[in-house]
Amino acid sequence: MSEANALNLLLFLPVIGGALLLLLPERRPDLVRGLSMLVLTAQLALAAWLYVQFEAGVSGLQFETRVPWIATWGVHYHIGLDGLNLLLVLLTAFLGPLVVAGAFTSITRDVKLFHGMVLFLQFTMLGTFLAQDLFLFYVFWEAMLIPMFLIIGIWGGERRIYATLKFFLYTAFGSILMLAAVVYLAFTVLSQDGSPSFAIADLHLLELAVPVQVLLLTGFALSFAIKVPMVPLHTWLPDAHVEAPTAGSVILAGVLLKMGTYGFLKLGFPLFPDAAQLATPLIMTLAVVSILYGAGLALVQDDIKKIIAYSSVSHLGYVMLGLVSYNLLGVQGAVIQMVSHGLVAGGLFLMVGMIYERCHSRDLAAYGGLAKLLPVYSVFFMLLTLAAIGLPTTSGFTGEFLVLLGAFDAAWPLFEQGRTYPLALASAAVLGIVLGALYMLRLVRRLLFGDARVPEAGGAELRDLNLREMSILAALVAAIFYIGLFPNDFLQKTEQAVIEYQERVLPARVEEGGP
Amino acid sequence: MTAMNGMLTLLVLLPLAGFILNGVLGRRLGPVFVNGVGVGLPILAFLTALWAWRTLEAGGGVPIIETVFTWAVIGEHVFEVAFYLDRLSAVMALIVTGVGALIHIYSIGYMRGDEGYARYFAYLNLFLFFMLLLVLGRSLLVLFVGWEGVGLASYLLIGFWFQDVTKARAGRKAFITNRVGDAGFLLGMFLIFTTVGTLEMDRINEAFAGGLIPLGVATAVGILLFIGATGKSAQIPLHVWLPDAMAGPTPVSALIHAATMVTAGVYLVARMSGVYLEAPAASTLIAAIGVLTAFLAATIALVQTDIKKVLAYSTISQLGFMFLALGVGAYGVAVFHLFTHAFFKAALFLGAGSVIHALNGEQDIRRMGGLARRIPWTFGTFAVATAAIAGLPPLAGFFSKDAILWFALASGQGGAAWLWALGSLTALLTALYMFRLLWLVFLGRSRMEPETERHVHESPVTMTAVLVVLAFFSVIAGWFALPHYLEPLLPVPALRFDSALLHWAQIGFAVVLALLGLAAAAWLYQDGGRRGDEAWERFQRLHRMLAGKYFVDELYERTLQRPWRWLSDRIFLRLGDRVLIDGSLHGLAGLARWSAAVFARVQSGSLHWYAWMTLFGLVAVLIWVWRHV
Amino acid sequence: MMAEGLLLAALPEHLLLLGILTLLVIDLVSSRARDPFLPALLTVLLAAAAAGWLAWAGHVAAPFPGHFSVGPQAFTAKAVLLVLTVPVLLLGREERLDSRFAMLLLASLYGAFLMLSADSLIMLFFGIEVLSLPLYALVVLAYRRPQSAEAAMKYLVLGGVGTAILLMGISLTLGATGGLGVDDFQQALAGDDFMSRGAVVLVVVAFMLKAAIVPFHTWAPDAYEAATIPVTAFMATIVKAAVLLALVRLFGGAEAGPALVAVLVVLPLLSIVWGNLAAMRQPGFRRLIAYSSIAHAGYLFLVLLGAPEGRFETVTFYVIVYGLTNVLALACLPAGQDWLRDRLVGLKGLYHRDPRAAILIAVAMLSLAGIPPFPGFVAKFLVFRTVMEAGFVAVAVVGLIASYLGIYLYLRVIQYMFMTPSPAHPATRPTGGFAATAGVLAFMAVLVAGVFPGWILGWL
Amino acid sequence: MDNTHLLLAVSGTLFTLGLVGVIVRRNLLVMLMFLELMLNGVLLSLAVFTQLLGVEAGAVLMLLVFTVAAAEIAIAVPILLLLVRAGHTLDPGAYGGLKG
Repeated sequence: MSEANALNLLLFLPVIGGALLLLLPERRPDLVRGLSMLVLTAQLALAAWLYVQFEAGVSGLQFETRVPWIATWGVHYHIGLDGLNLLLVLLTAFLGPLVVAGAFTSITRDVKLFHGMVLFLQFTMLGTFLAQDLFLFYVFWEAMLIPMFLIIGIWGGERRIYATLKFFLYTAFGSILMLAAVVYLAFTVLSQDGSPSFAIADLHLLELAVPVQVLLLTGFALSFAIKVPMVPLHTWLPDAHVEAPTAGSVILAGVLLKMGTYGFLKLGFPLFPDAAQLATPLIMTLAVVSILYGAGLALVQDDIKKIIAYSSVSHLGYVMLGLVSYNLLGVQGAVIQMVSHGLVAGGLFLMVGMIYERCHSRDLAAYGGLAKLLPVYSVFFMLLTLAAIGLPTTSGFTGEFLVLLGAFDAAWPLFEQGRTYPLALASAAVLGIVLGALYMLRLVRRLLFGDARVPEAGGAELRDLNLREMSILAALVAAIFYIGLFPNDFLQKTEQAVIEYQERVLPARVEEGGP
Repeated sequence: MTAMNGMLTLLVLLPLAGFILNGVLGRRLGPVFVNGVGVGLPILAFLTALWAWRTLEAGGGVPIIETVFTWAVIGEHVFEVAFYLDRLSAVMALIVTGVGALIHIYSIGYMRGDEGYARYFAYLNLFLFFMLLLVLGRSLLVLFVGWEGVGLASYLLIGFWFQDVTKARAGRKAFITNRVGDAGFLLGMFLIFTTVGTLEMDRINEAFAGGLIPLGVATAVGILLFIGATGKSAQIPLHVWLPDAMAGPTPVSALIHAATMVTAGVYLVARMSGVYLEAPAASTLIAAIGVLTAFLAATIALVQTDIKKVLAYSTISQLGFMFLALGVGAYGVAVFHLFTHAFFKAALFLGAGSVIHALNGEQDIRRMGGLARRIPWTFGTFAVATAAIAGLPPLAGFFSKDAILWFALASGQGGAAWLWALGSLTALLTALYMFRLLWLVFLGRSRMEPETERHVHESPVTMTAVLVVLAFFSVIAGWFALPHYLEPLLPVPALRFDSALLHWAQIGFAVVLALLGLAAAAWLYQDGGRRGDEAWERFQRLHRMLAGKYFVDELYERTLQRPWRWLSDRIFLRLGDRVLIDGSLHGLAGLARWSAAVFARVQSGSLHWYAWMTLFGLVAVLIWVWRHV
Repeated sequence: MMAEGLLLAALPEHLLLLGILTLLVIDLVSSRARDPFLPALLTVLLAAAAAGWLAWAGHVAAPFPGHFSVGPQAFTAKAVLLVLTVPVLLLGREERLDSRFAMLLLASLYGAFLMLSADSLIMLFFGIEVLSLPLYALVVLAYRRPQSAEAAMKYLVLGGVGTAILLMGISLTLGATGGLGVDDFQQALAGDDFMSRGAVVLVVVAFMLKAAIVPFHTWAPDAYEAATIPVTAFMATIVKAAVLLALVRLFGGAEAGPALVAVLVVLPLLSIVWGNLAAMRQPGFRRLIAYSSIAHAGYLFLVLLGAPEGRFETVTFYVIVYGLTNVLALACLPAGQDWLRDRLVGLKGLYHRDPRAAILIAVAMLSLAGIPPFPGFVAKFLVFRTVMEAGFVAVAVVGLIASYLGIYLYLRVIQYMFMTPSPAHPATRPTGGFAATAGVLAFMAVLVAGVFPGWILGWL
Repeated sequence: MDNTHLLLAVSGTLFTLGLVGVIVRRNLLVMLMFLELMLNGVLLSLAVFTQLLGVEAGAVLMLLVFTVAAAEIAIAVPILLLLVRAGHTLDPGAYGGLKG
């Protein structure tokens, strides 16, 4: 079972790193940065190795470890890789070193605490993805808020305290309702031998009455919807992004937002299939509304970070649409879109951070014609914009195309049965690609083109990207185009888990004489 | 289905290599390297296209299929990236690479000294790569990749001189309008995928031909794909971006916005002829929109004063003719007109470029005139091309446009008298506005400012040579019987009534119209357009309408952009985010703070009050417990 | 037989008594004031060892049948209280409190032990009184500040009212069931007639007053604020634990009747809301701890709704975790002039001045807020699981939402420490040696409870 | 049997009077006295039940209540002295420093 320990090592590497960090003297920030970079790069290497070792098409968990943690309740330290969390784990590990590298120059105060928090955040995020035990999932799910709260709160902008409190309390409220559902499940779920169990596998065998399912799903769905964020529950995102330091924004956009969608994929719909069926129209509507609402708001912002924040709302609307289509294409597209958004939004935030470091302003009106002043920066910015728009050959297109195709493919048979609503929604979602191009190209035109203008703080010595920054962005762009051109390998590895997800959610519909 | 090893892939990858080399190394290694790569590779691509065409003909026209790699396998759906060469795509490839190569050569002269020289050639090569991808792709997915790719290339090239905000904004307008079309295209693709199960175009045509697709679905697919085509080929209602696209360098306008990209829509409809044969309703719609666009664009072209705008509206009009042909089922004829149009429109645009180059940047035809003697070569080629487009025999335009008008009248699949009538009227207007251009620019008195007039000079040989070649092709292009050549692939529609007499009468009538246009133009615009202006005095309101391009841009601004911006700002942002959601949250937070203050005040510090609360609590509890005993 | 039976059964109590006597003798004999820390610590450790060993050995005895009996649960409870007293003594030593503090502390503990092994209501009443009276004196110990006398007076008067209510309850129990045993009270619990329902409610109200449940909580904020840090710690952790554990013992296997259930639902929920909200705007740290302890008392009272078997484990675990976290927070407060060190403003930018203390307080705050991965979450989970399992699903959901209200007040403390710049010349200096050791000990325990709650739960 | 009810009623009134007295009276000493009054009310009811049911434990408890009442006063008076030394008045209203 040696490889199982590999996964444990992957999970606990940041904790070990954090412990070592304590030993380093506060006066030597370069050592601290070096160590955390080392730890996260090692983690990336391990994650890549695990990804390669992961066999496609094999159902059930791989690299599984199950050890009793709180015996009396039947809670186990149970982690494992399956198709659903494989890509997200790889994404988290991939973004880790980039975030730290991106923060070399921007974080100068309390460097040790910052890197400690980044490592702790990495640990909790990976824990949430890997957890196969409901209680363990919840512990990691809420523990994730603490480092993020501190990162935004300590190194953020002027209104950081308002932003970080709003972020924490917003997400915590969702989690409280989820906790109520988890507590209820705590004593209703029985494993084979009758003792109470939290294993998600046991949860799947659960037969609950529909009204109970609806209540529980509401608890879970609210918490996940806040995290996604879906439209009515999204107002924490712009504030959190605007006030967070670059590294915070990248992690927030890159990984934290995927928690919500992963939650739906792993726990939300499969646990309560009947309730999921009932909720599908609502969630599908909210998903499409998120796409259009996010695109609309991104168009009228003047703060660059807010534009990208609202674009995240729009992009994750696609993911939700894919998940709710319960169509193999749609869900696979959703998984790819999650990874793609992580890379694209992460990259864009890194770039905003780079320009903020140089010119200390995020106001779009203060900028212009950067293509003349910073050519290399502009090329990378254009490439990332293309991915954000979902131009073919980029990962954005792969995600959006499969999601829209899946949504349409799922909606068409219903249309033939006379229910036109899903088809209307799927078509409205396609409109999203136009709106997406609208706000992104407006941002590019105002930032890169037109007469060269830089906020007075920029000063004369405006130098283009240095090697470190270029290598970060090059890694991201390479990944984006790799997923854009050769997504098949990723799709094969996640297919089996997605099929199981579909079987768990769809049988309910088959009984009603579905397609 | 002979699969030659990598010939098509090589053809597609050559321009891509050009883009990468110029993009990365171009700036450092100077213009010579850029010319070598930027022009050399397209020429090589043209030769490869010729070689591919020859192998195709050697194989008896059997389509060549080359699978490159599997993009994705999801469940039983397989998405493959494969190239498909049959006679139609061979013709298109030859046009793209041929005209493309010529325009690259032309660009050497036109763009000399521009500081974005390497970047320009990189983008042009990128465009060729995506266009070839579009033309040679087997599945609609690969076609769509090329489709959006050329959209990107046109965005980059229109906004090439990005310092000028209006040019950048024109680029964005082009991309957004194309994207609207692409949305329709996507829906069409999804519908096909859901009903047919595959995206490979040849299998789709077979499925539709097999008749197992219901009429409703066929019509829907037809219309949706046509929406994509209108976006790309600038038909009403998505034609607004093409005139603004003139902001790009002139060779770009020639290559992308005349010869190749805008014809992608025509290629798509021609390629998916199987669908449209099954969807008569969609075909009539295409015919109607085609002829309508042709007519309206022609009317606008009459009053334009910018040389490139005239040609832009002329392109829209000619594309209208092509869609008219497609609408009545004459797919081969449409491609034939596309073929001839590529040459003479490229010649016209490059000619205009040469004129602008000569007058270093002047584009307003009211400040030109009398250039014939000063730039003879340009005048000669421009005249030939003008004659061709006007449809004077024996030039190219005459053959293709006449065939279109004939089928518009006589085609069994939707041919109608009013289509022919409007088409003929447009042909007249075409001749009128083209010869007006010829007269105002080259003949009559010189209306140039003194200092521009002083150093008017003929363009360098690299430019004029290309003009001559294109002019030559504008002459002979008509003689290739392309519709017959594409016969097996694109069926010629059965005729409603087969009378040779009517056919000849129609041809004669078309020639008369062309000559009439020539004469009217000559008469009106002889001495600097004085009589023309007087003519327009009487139709003051009509003139304002035409000059304002039917105010379509303003219509879109008021009905689409402003409401969306208002909705996003007022409703979503101010009302939705700030008032409803955040407002209620701050309200809750305020409520919590207020109640905290209340609870704190209850702790008043006085022992009496504490004791009183204890009594109150005790009494309340006792009452509750003893309430129903 | 009689003697060593008595000796063994009440060993912790005897050791405490011995401790008090030695302190008394030292005080009388020596001329100048000797430091009471070592003998007191020794007594507590010895008693803790004894109680722990007896609990582990599963020793059961009833030296005074019908009045005083001990069992594994009683010994575990006593062991827990003693373990929690160790850091309090450390804090006492830090403040250089004299032998009166130590003696009163041990006496109060003695009363708590009586309550925990009471079989009759007389012993219970006697235990509560011995627990409470030293407390009034302890609060006054900080007499250098006038408010402490005022707070002690308030505490005393309301405590007296509480005792009167308890006695009235006991007499009504006597009237209703004809006996003064704990089992008679449990019988009254089930009874539905006028007198038994009155008796039960009065006793419960008395306990609510001792545990500071709304609306009987009014003495708590003032008493907590006026007392010195060790006494506040003692009141917040050990006294609350003793009261709740005694109540669990008093309720034993009986389920609360329908009338009482309403009281046991409404008032605790009210306390959670009241405590969490009122604490939001408190300028003083100890007053914040007071309101937070009112809220946590609310959680503990909700446990009484649960099934009788699970109650003892849940309350004990909760009490351990709550006690440790409170002590951890109070131990790491920066040293300085007693009145000033309490101000939240004094905590501004603490991370930059004393990173270790800031992190420890932050951990305590997050655990009190019930945020995983800290033990507070496991405790909160346990409470609401027992409540929900007993069928009170709605109550549990409302309770959870009420607990959500309490997150902001703990975040505010973290915000002061980490996110606001440190004032130019801070009035406080980092914590002294003994308090720091108390902090570290508590932190270790909190970490163990957080990472391996299973051990403690399994052992209970 | 009715006189037990009477006596219980008396003890109840004594008890409530005691609590009301604590609330109303402006003098701390008198408040302590009213505390005693409450305890006397309880003693009365205890006496009634002990005599009625013949349970000796009741009597033991009554004795215990005396001692505890005495102890309580023993602690209350010094605290009162401390308070008065600082505030120079017996009126509890003056001692409202701790609030909020």
